[in-house]
Amino acid sequence: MAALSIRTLSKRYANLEVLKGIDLDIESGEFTVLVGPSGCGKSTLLNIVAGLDRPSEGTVEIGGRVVNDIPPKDRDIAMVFQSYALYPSMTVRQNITFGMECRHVPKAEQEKALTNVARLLQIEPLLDRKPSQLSGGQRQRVAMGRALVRDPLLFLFDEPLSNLDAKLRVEMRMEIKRLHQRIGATIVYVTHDQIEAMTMATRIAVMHRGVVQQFADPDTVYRYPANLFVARFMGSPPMNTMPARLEADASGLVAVIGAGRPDEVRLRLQGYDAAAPFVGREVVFGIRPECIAEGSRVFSGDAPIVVNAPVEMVEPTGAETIVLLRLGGESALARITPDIRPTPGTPAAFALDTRRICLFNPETERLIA
Amino acid sequence: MAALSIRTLSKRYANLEVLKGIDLDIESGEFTVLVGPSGCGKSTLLNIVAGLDRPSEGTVEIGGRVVNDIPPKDRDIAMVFQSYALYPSMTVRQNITFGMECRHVPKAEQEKALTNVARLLQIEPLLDRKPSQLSGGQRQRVAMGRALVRDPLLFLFDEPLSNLDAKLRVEMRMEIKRLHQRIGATIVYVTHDQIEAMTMATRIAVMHRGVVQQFADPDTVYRYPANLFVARFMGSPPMNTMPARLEADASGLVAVIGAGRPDEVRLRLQGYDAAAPFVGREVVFGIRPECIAEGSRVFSGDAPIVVNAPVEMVEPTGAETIVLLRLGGESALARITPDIRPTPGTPAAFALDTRRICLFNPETERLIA
Amino acid sequence: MVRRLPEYLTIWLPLLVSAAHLVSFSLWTIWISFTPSTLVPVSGWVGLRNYTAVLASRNWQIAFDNLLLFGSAFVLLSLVTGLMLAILLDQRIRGENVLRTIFLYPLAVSFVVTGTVWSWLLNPGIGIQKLVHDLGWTSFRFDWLVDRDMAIWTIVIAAVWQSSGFAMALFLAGLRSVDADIIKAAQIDGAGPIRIYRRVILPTLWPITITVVVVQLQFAISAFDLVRALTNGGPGIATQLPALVVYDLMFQRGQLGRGAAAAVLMLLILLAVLLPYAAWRYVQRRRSNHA
Amino acid sequence: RAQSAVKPRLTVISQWSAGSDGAAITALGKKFEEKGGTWQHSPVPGFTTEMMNKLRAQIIAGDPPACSQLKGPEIAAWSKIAPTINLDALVAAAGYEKVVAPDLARLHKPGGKWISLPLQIYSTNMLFLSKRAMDKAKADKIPVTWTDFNELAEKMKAGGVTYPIANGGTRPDDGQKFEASLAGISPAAYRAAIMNLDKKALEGPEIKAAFAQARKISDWMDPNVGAQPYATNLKRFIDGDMGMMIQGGWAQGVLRNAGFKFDDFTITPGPSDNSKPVFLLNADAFIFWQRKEPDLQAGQTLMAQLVMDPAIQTMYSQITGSIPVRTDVDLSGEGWSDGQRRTAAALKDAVANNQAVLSLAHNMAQENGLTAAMIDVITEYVKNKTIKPEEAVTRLAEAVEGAR
Amino acid sequence: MRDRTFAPSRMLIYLVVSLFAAAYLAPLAVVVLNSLRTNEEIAQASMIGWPKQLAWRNYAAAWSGFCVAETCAGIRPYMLNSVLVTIPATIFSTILGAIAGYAVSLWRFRGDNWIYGIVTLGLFLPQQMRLLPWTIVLRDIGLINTLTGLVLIHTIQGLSFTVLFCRNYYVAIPHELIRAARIDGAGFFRIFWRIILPLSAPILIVTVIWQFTHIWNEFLYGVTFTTGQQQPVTAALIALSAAIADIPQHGVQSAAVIIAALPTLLIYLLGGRYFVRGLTAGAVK
Ligand SMILES: Nc1ncnc2c1ncn2[C@@H]1O[C@H](COP(=O)(O)OP(=O)(O)OP(=O)(O)O)[C@@H](O)[C@H]1O
Ligand SMILES: Nc1ncnc2c1ncn2[C@@H]1O[C@H](COP(=O)(O)OP(=O)(O)OP(=O)(O)O)[C@@H](O)[C@H]1O
Ligand SMILES: [Mg+2]
Ligand SMILES: [Mg+2]
Repeated sequence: MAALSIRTLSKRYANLEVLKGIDLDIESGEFTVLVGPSGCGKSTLLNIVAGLDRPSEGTVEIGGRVVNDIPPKDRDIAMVFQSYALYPSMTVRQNITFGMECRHVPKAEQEKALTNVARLLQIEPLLDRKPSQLSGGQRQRVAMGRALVRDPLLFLFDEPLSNLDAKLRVEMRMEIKRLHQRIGATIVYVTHDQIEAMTMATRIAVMHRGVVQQFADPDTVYRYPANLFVARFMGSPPMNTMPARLEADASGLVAVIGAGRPDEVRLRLQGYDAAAPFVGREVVFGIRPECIAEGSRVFSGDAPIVVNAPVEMVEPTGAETIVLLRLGGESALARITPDIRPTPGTPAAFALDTRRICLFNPETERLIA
Repeated sequence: MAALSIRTLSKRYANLEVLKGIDLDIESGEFTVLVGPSGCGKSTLLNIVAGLDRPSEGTVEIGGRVVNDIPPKDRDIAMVFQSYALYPSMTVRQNITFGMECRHVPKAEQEKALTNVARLLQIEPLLDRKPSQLSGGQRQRVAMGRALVRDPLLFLFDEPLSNLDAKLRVEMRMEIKRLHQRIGATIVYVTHDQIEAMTMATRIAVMHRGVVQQFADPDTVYRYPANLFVARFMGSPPMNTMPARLEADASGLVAVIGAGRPDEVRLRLQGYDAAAPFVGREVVFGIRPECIAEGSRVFSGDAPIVVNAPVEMVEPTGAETIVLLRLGGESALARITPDIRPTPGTPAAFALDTRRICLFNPETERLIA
Repeated sequence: MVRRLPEYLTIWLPLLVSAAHLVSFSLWTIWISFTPSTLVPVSGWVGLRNYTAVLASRNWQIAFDNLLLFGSAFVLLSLVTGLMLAILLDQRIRGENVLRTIFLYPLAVSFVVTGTVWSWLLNPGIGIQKLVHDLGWTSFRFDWLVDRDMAIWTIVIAAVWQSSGFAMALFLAGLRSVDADIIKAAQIDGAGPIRIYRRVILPTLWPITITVVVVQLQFAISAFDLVRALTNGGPGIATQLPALVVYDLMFQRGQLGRGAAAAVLMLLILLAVLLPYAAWRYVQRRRSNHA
Repeated sequence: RAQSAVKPRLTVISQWSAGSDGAAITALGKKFEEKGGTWQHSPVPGFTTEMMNKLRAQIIAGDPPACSQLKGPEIAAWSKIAPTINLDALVAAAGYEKVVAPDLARLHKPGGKWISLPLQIYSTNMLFLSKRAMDKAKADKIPVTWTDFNELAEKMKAGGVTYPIANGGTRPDDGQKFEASLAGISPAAYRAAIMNLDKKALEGPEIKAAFAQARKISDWMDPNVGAQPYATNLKRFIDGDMGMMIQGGWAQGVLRNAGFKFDDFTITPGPSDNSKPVFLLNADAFIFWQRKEPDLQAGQTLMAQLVMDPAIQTMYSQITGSIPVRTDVDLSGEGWSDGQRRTAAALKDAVANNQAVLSLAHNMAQENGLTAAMIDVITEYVKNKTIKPEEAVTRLAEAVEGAR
Repeated sequence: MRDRTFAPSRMLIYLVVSLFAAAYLAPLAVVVLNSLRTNEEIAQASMIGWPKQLAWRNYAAAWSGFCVAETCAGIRPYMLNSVLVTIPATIFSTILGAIAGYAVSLWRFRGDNWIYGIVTLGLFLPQQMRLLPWTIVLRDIGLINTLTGLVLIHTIQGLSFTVLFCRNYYVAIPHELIRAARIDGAGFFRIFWRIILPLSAPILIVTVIWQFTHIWNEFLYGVTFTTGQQQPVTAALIALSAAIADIPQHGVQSAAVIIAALPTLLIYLLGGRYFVRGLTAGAVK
């Protein structure tokens, strides 16, 4: 059963169309992540699902029931906000039980639910503090507790981690994921951090300008981005994209970067037969930084493809070295092992993993293969 | 010549000791990054160097001159603030020239300096806007411009990028780095983002609780963290640290993780002779996630060390897969190739790079080897 | 909907009642201004006669001139005084709390009392001038209250005394909310305290200044009790103000129609102040939405 | 009638809240209660305007007081906006009409029916002379004409009286300076110009002369007086630091309440160029509003009887310093002052010579709107010495035109 | 800037501030001194002077002695009247203003901006103009000459101020808080009561101070819409000062002024600090 179905949903503010015909079907137990750049309409969509905002057109179904005219409290949802939105004047305990109090849940039951959630989130010692006396991570946990105590059909999370520092964010990310695995809830999770999206989601909906660009599982989104926007949005550093010419010779397709230049790069492609119609035409060639490595790296059993390319800048991050190089005159980033530090200004050998490149139609920007 | 020397500098607020005897010598042309968790005293130190705050004890020398009693404007410094601190009522042009105006620089010269800086930072089209009409990245550039136009002995940056979104932050990071290479200025740069520290610094000072824990070049800090704090602070995901027993057999040292357990892991160590005195004792064993990889990874010419370990959780980020595993009963994170997705709950083979592990004294928490 | 009736009533009723009373009272006054009402409201139509009578009267002309002078002098002086006090208090001085209370307490005093007390102080026969004379300096003159050219300034003095604390409070709040980093940046840029205030801090106080100006202007336009207690429009009719004229016509002279016309004229003056302000707010909001 | 069945009750609005006015009306209330009534007085402190606001509010609310303070032409004006009661029977029963000055009676029976009753009379142009100032000036002649007055003032000034005139600077006070001047110069011109608003008379030479005299008066005053009430000057007046005061008879009550002795000053009718006293009439009165309640109606009857009662008028005037409305009250007894006797005599004389006129400054001559418009001109003239008398004449005429 | 270094300039600051403080305190000082001088003393010297001997009886007279017409009870009964009007009107206008401000800022409904705009315009509508309409209204609802009527007037007129300030304060409260509460199932009033009200202390202090002083000091409506013994303290003060036909009683008058101003002065003394703070939150938008 679909836990959440969104049908041709649109939202206009005055003359600004924020959401344009969104269609989504989310199965029960799924962890759906909505990603997209700031202002693309993620929060708006979530608010409409929660009933905090009304759609201009379209319907929202939760658990098979159209909820367009049902107020938020009766939609059987729980929501966690970016700012946590903890009630500042209440203790943690009151924050968590407030919803039950509103729904007139008997005291004893409230107490039981509170104890369970507090144990689950390990916030027992904090119950009598005010939100102002909590650290960021603790606040985040309390906000989660407020949602969990409800046991709803659907959890909605609006960038719940973006106010945390990097370290805490990683920890909380794992915790939420573990929680999902444990309680098996249906979750819609908004973020603009694509690492969060990749690691947490069972399916990702990439949004841009009020339109869902791609809705698929993380691997598909990463490996087969539906279009250039998705390709460039997912991954950090982002996918290297550059114009290339598609040629064909006896043994198959060849992508030529910087065709005609003395340093042109010719890459033999295997398994990209879908691109055959583009032979002889310009395409956009995409390759992720982790598919360009030091020359000695072995990507697969096959003979490695190694090119010589000039190095422009080197950024060692400790765990790896990021290299800015020129492929056939086009800039590209490579992620190489931290042991190696090529000298800027000189050429070096790089291994390319051509099994995982993407080709896009330069006009429609859609994935060819 | 030392561009900046800080001697036994302390700062107390009421009964709170924020800085405890800081000693730093920064050479001319260096890009020094101060990192440390929030509240460790980074901004306080910078403010004291700038003359915006007075030290409780100790001296500050800039360009060989003790500046304790010299007001900020005469210290020949420029500063960029986290909030940018642009004058909201002035245009970009006025923001940049305000300092020169205060120093009574002739109009013509002001104009020249302005033109140079604007070109360098590519903000010419923005000169007549007010800060409120700029995007985050543009504001950041203007703040830089205000500092650059001064051509001071010393640049101070207080978390200049932390208000930017991830994408922009990466771009600006590169830009600042390029700028440093171009103008060769002496820079003290505060951040709590260790990736920024690693990629930009010529030397990093890691601060914690008002004390400089380590002051060294990025590679040293990463490879040989002076103590457990530095080890855990630098790197994301952080270094895995776990108790281990150090033993010695005929061919050298062996670290035993989870000693006595059925799944104990024995790792032969080479080149860690400094640890010899600890044989037979407990140490803290540290290994970075990127030194644990899929079983087929070849880290060096030597025979690879491969262990079988149960997998607890798998987080594919697209560019790689992060695996939570158990080494001799202790949790550890591994970064493996994105192609491989071990199944949680089952054991898998992992290659370990034992050339780059760290051993710490569990009492002093200092690096042994 | 019925379920939410109590909540609608609580939200709407007070607001509606309040709005309705304002609208209907204004309309009523406008209507009266076109009737021949004298002691009590009556119906009838006299066209613009009440308006022409008011506009032609010396009282109104003097009142209008006075309003221009008093309004601008009072607003300017209370602005300057308030700002200066705020800046002084912003210097982290000792006893700030006490001082702030001293500058604020006149707000607690009724206009009638303020007017009366200042009339004592300013009256040359019994106040400051007499005190100085009694101290021996007999050529000292401070007789503005009885000088028809200067009397309006006594109202300015009393009004500034009474309400500059409000401006001070707002400005102080504004100064306190200036980002400390901006001041640090200016220090590094080499600006001295005066330049920092003039170039960096004060320009950020614009919105507050506008608020203060509007509030004080509103006070100036409707100033009534204070003037009545201090000069009652005198000497002669030298310190007439529109609010006094309205009251006088409506209630003292029993010329309700004319009084209403004067009141409508006063409303028009108010609108002349408020409309630009509203426009400014609108532009401001538009701009911040676009940023 | 069931008059005995109900306890008379009276609701009263007045502005008399303090001082001798307050004391007098309180005493009246006591009498009312002694006669078995319930006295419900609402003093409205402040200016007359507030009292009228209150009255207006009550009338609009359909709940007028049974009785309220009101005076002069306002009685006629206000009687049009709410029903009043007809007091003719009571007045006739008391034989009151015979003993009231005809001009005054006319004001209180607009439309020919008595609806209000005057309570006490003041002359607004009595001349108060300070004994000590007279001594300083070495003068013993009481001034009769304006020439006498002006000479005396000069003498006083020469004799060391700092300010020969002790008047105040309120609007009515300024009005009194002018009306006393004009009435003293020509009662006929006063009647024509001020009471009848005759256009020619308004621009006549007497008006100009009156303005000129008013200017002289103000020139002899302490410039620091400003808008202060005359009462501020009383001490200096008694001390001989100030010499003369053109004031209503009420000043006598005030002087007495302030503890000064009658020996310290003389009261005489204001200057009159034809040497016969001119009396500027100012009378306080009560108007009776129609009420349905029997107890209020009984109260009104009782009140009317009290107000007309010579004993009550005697009591009242002795407290405030006025003279009784009834011309048949004997003022020779204890409790009356020379000033009051002289005032009463002056009234008699003035009535006989047709020199009793209604005061402009105290709202007896015209309705408030007109009065205020005229006083505007006068007070501005008094305070602004750059305005020439001729100019003031024009302005006065214009103001009358504008206010009509 | 805000440091404590350069001494001479700081001396100057203290000097200027002290001068201003003296100027601001002068009128109060004069009144206090006069309240301790006898009427004769004031009449003979100037209004400004040191008491020869402390005339405490001025206070006795002011509090319970002097007469307003036939009632000789000083200002005491009038103080009580003022309290009876001021406190309920302050409470009602504050509470209703807070609810309305909350509704306007956080619940957005059709036409709210218009209603809100009109209500705040009320700040600018002259009092004198509203006197007669109020008379008619009070007549029609039968509240003329009652303290209840005055409470009603002050409540409705006070809304202009309280709604404006509360609304400006509430717009700064994150909307997410309301959203969270709505999802938790809380309704309009529960959200107000449990979440908004506990956060409102600063602005409520401002509105309470403002309303209290304004209503306490009001005169025109006070004398027009009450009768006899119900009049507010301002009426008694005027009675005392407007006895034009008498020797001024400056001593008693001063004592009465002090007593009558005590509640408002106290409220500023105690709340002044919060006043500035709340004003920041409420006004600077
Ligand atoms: N009440 C509103 N009135 C007008 N425009 C609005 C309103 N709320 C949101 N918008 C606009 O709708 C667009 C989408 O907003 P939304 O908050 O959904 O973005 P988002 O994807 O959540 O962004 P972020 O990542 O920054 O939170 C934005 O351009 C925003 O300006
Ligand atoms: N004026 C002050 N009075 C008292 N304590 C202060 C003051 N300024 C800073 N501190 C304290 O000093 C400590 C260090 O502050 P500092 O701002 O230097 O930290 P930081 O390292 O810059 O942190 P962040 O990364 O959050 O900017 C903090 O605990 C802070 O609370
Ligand atoms: Mg959002
Ligand atoms: Mg900091």
